[in-house]
Amino acid sequence: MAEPLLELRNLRKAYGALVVTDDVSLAVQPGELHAIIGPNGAGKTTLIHQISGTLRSDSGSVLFAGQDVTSLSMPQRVGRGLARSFQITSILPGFSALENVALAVQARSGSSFRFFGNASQEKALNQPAMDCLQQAGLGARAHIPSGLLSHGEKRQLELAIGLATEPKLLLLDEPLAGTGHDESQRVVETLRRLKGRLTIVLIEHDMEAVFSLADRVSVLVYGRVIATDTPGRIRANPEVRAAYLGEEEMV
Amino acid sequence: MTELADTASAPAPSLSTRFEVVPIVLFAAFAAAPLFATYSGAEGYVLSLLTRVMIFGIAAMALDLILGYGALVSFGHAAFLGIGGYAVGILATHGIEDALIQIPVALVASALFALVTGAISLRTKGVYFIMITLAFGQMLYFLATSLAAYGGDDGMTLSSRSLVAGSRILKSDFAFYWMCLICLLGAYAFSRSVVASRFGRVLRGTRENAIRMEAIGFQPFRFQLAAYVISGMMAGLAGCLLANQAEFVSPAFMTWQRSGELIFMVVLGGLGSLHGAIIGAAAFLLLEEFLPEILHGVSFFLAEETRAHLAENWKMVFGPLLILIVLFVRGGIMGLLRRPRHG
Amino acid sequence: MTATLLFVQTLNGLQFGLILFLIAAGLTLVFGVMDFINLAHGVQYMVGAYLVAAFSVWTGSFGWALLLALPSALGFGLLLEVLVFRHLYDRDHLDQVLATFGVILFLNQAVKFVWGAAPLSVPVPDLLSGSVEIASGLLYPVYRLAIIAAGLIVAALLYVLVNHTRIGMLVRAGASNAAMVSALGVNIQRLFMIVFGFGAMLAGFAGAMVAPILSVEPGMGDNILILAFVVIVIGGIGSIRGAFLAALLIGLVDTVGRSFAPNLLRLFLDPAAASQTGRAIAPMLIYIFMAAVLFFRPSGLFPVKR
Amino acid sequence: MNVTIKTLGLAAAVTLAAAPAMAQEKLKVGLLLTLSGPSAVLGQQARDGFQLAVKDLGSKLGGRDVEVIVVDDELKPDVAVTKVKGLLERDKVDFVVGPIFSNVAVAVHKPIVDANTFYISTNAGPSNLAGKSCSPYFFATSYQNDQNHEVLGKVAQDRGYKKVYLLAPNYQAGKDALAGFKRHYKGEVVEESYVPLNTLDFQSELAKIASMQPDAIFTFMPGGMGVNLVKQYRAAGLADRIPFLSAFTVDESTLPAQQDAAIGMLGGSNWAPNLDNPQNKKFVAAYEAAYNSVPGSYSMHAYDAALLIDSALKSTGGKMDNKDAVRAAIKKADFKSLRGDFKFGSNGFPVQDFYLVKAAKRSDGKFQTEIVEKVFDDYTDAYAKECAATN
Repeated sequence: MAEPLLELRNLRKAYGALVVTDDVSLAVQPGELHAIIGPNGAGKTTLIHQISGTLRSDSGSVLFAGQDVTSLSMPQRVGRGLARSFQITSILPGFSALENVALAVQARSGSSFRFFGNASQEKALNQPAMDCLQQAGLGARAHIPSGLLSHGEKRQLELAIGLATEPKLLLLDEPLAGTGHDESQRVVETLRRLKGRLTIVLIEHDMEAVFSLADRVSVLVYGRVIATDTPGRIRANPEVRAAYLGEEEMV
Repeated sequence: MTELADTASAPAPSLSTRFEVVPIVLFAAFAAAPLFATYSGAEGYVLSLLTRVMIFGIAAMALDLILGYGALVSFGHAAFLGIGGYAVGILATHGIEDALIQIPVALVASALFALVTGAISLRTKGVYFIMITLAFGQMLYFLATSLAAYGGDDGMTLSSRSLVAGSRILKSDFAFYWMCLICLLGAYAFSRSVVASRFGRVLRGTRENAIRMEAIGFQPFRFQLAAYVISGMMAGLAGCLLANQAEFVSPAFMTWQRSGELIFMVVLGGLGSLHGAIIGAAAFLLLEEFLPEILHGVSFFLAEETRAHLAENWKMVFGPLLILIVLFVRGGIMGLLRRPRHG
Repeated sequence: MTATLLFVQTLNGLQFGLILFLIAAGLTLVFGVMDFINLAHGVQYMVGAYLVAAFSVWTGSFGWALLLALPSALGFGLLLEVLVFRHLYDRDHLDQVLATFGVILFLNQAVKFVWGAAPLSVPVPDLLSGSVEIASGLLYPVYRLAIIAAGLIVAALLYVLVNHTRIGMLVRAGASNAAMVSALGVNIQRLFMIVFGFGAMLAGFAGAMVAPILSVEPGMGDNILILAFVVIVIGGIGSIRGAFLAALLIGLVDTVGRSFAPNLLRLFLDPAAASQTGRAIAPMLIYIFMAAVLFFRPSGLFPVKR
Repeated sequence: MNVTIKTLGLAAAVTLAAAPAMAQEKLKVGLLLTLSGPSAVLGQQARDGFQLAVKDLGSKLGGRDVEVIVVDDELKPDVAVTKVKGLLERDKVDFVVGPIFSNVAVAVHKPIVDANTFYISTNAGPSNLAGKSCSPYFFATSYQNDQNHEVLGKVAQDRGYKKVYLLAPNYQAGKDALAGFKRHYKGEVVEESYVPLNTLDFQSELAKIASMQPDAIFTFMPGGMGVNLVKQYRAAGLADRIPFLSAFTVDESTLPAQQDAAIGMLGGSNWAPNLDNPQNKKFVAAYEAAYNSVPGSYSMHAYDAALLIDSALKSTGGKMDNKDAVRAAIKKADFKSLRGDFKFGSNGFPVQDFYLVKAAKRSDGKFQTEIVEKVFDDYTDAYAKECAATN
């Protein structure tokens, strides 16, 4: 097996007596789509925060591309190719969809301490941004102020922004949350197109989507990883079934 | 990021090259004013008043750069007026009267002060940021009042306006007026450029959603700090001009009330619109200057004594006027100007 | 400097701090619960002082004047709430700042219009005039002790009110999550009015209490307003406990620092330089103190969880 | 919007500038005073004093109809500069009278004298205007700032006080005050205590004073600060034990608020409402009748300023065109000053008598300062010799 792109070693985060993630160890292989599932309150979002650097871990370490990034801030991790999206839509509502993405391109290309020249006219930023929007299926909506986009479109926009940071690995925090059926289909299609071209860690509640997309699945229960395996074997795992009992129907 | 971010309604600047009426009319009016001033027969007064408007326009615009585009409410910006003013005053008392030295010194001093206080203040957010900038402003104010060698609380009179490359050209009110107009235009053009630039886009993005900016790889702190320094330097320039306009420098330049007035000018004009800040400064200063007379004028049907009373108590009208503007004119004066176009 | 002097200065700091607390308590609640920046809080302090001055001329007694001034200050606060502030709750902070500044301009001029520009006088009530001897030759005015007592009693009442009553529970909940409180079906409009009126009354009470020792004049609320903001920011916005502690700290830093800073500096500098530096630093002390607190605790001493 | 307002403003400027054409004979006097903020009461006293004089003179100065334009300097020096330029160039005033505060006086000095306009100070007398920066266009009907303090220093020296405690706000005027006091006082200064400007509470200084037990204290605490200090000094029980010498602390502007607390406290002044001469008696009675308050030296100086302008113009036949002639006429000071003896020194400041005064309650229940004794006779300020102007 190749060296993992992302490796978590014994990550832990607690708020007072409440332990949210506990001794989480995980390895994500280059190119795979690795889903993390778990019942509500299992600590999935906290884990994403720890990986992306939004939250400091109490102990344990995060290795990315073979290097320890535990002490780096979020922007520094982004600089190394570790990008994320947010569960609650997090875009710049006053900016057009294109500008949202162009900003992400800008972060990767050249200094942003430039005080002259109209950034919104820079072809070198707008062209790649447009590509990303098209990949995310939003090309036609590029010039709409993003605050006016539909909820599903905002999720697609988040994906496009994530792509524009040219990540090696994309952390997606419930990209389907709150979308309607058609919208969620569109996002799933986009993910399917991206799959294989870059490594993706996906946190998602929609089991149908997870099991159709993921190469491997890790199950988080009460802050601990209880199993990591292929979708088929996870579905058969009795421990996982027990954890989900009464929570929601396994597909 | 600050509590203001989610509600601040400043629109992204129009990035199209659309013909913009307001700034053109505004600057044309400033350019034409000297003619009018001559005609009025009170040119020194009219020029002096309009020069003040332009100087405070620069300061308000400087504040708008971080307040309107960065949601950073600095409640200590008058400190930079003081730094600029004292740079001129202190250098002049030591025989260095040339603006070509004074202004760079003022800019460097403003930048240093902004760098140090900004680096500390930006650790905090929202109201805490407002108050910590106030704290630094107050510290500088009290420092100035204790400078006995430079007049302490009374301040000091400049023996003359600054020289420019050894020439006494600024002695003429007209020349000084043009210099201020050039500074205003320069500051405006520079600010427009900054706002639309890569840097400005990051700043605006940070105002809307700092977490998102971090998630695409920006460190907001560095951009906010740089913006704070730029803004401080612009306000420092305004301070140099203000000292020359009044031919006088004193700690009164940097009271917290003055910082508050700068905020009002920006909000009055309309947040996040650079020429709005200039218009806000103009509206504020001209109201301050003429409201007593306007009140005296419109109350012609009352007894003279009552009219004098009314004019003296003009703040009793100015206060409610501010309240009404806030309640009924969203987005300041620029909001008012923009409204018909939108709909 | 003797220990007695230090003791007296501590009492002074305590007294100043408690007055600040009375003002800051209302400000921090209004800010914390309603997310409303009320610059006009300082003029409510001024109005309290003017009311007690007017009533004491009318009734000839400080006690009666105080009794009349409190409900009047409350009524006045409610009037402002209905006329102006109510329309600003859903606005952003800058709008609130601008509009409440308008209220300051108006009221500062209005009291001058009504009572004249000259400072007014309120005599110290006979019952509380005179001094007690703390140490030989060191007299301390009884009225100041009364202020300390009144401040402590109000602080204790506030503690009970906020921690052990239903309305206090709502206020605390509102400070950390206003949306939740309104989701509970509480009449948020009425809660706001109560908090607002109560805050105005506390500020008015502070103004009334200081009227006999300070001059009652237009603009007397402006500087104290800034100090009250310093207090609530140091304490953590929305935290009564924080406001209490911060008010006492500011009172002590200002009073004790002012009289002992030159002496302390004399340890390092020659006397002339020490007194000069001390003089320059004394007025900056509280701001230095605030900047230092915020440097280490960017959300104040007792941040309210949001 | 901006344009409209500006046009309005300019239109107003034009209209006002055009006004002299219609009424050429009117003499214009600009009163620049602090009329807003906590110190407004001082400006009001000066304004009322000046207007009372104009009324007493039949609404004419030197035989000419007079228009008095009152502007508020807001105690902001840079605002004052703009307002003064308005007075000079828009209103084309013949005299600028005022201001109250020295920082404003220093700021507006240059524009006024640069415009060759006569500038008559009715209160502020900063040392540089009396000394190095004196000008042939500047006159004061008040005093040089240090002089009232010097009165108390002389009194402390003459009474043989060995230890004096000095207390002043931490700003330039405060430092000047203590320097003025020490010009004649040679005894020991046990402490020079400076409090921040706008200090509300002096309890901490009072505690120090009580523990140091000086023979007297000298203080300069203008306005609301003075009210607070006096009330607290009395409440701390110090008033009967340690003499309270002060300047600009206990006067007619603060006594209505200090009331009984101030009785017996000593001050220095060039005048008091009970000064015994006929013109003063008439003035005090008329002022009290018109404004229902006891006049202070602020109104006296302003009243005298009007008398001064009146006398000068009478002497030139109402003409202003020959500035040298006007100056010569002003210098003669040919009017009956409310304070009796009055003449100008070489620097345009008065040479006058100074008194020790004491706060007292009158039989009608009002408070005023009353003369205790004359301390200086025909006293010239300490800076006059630095003045090079041929005044």
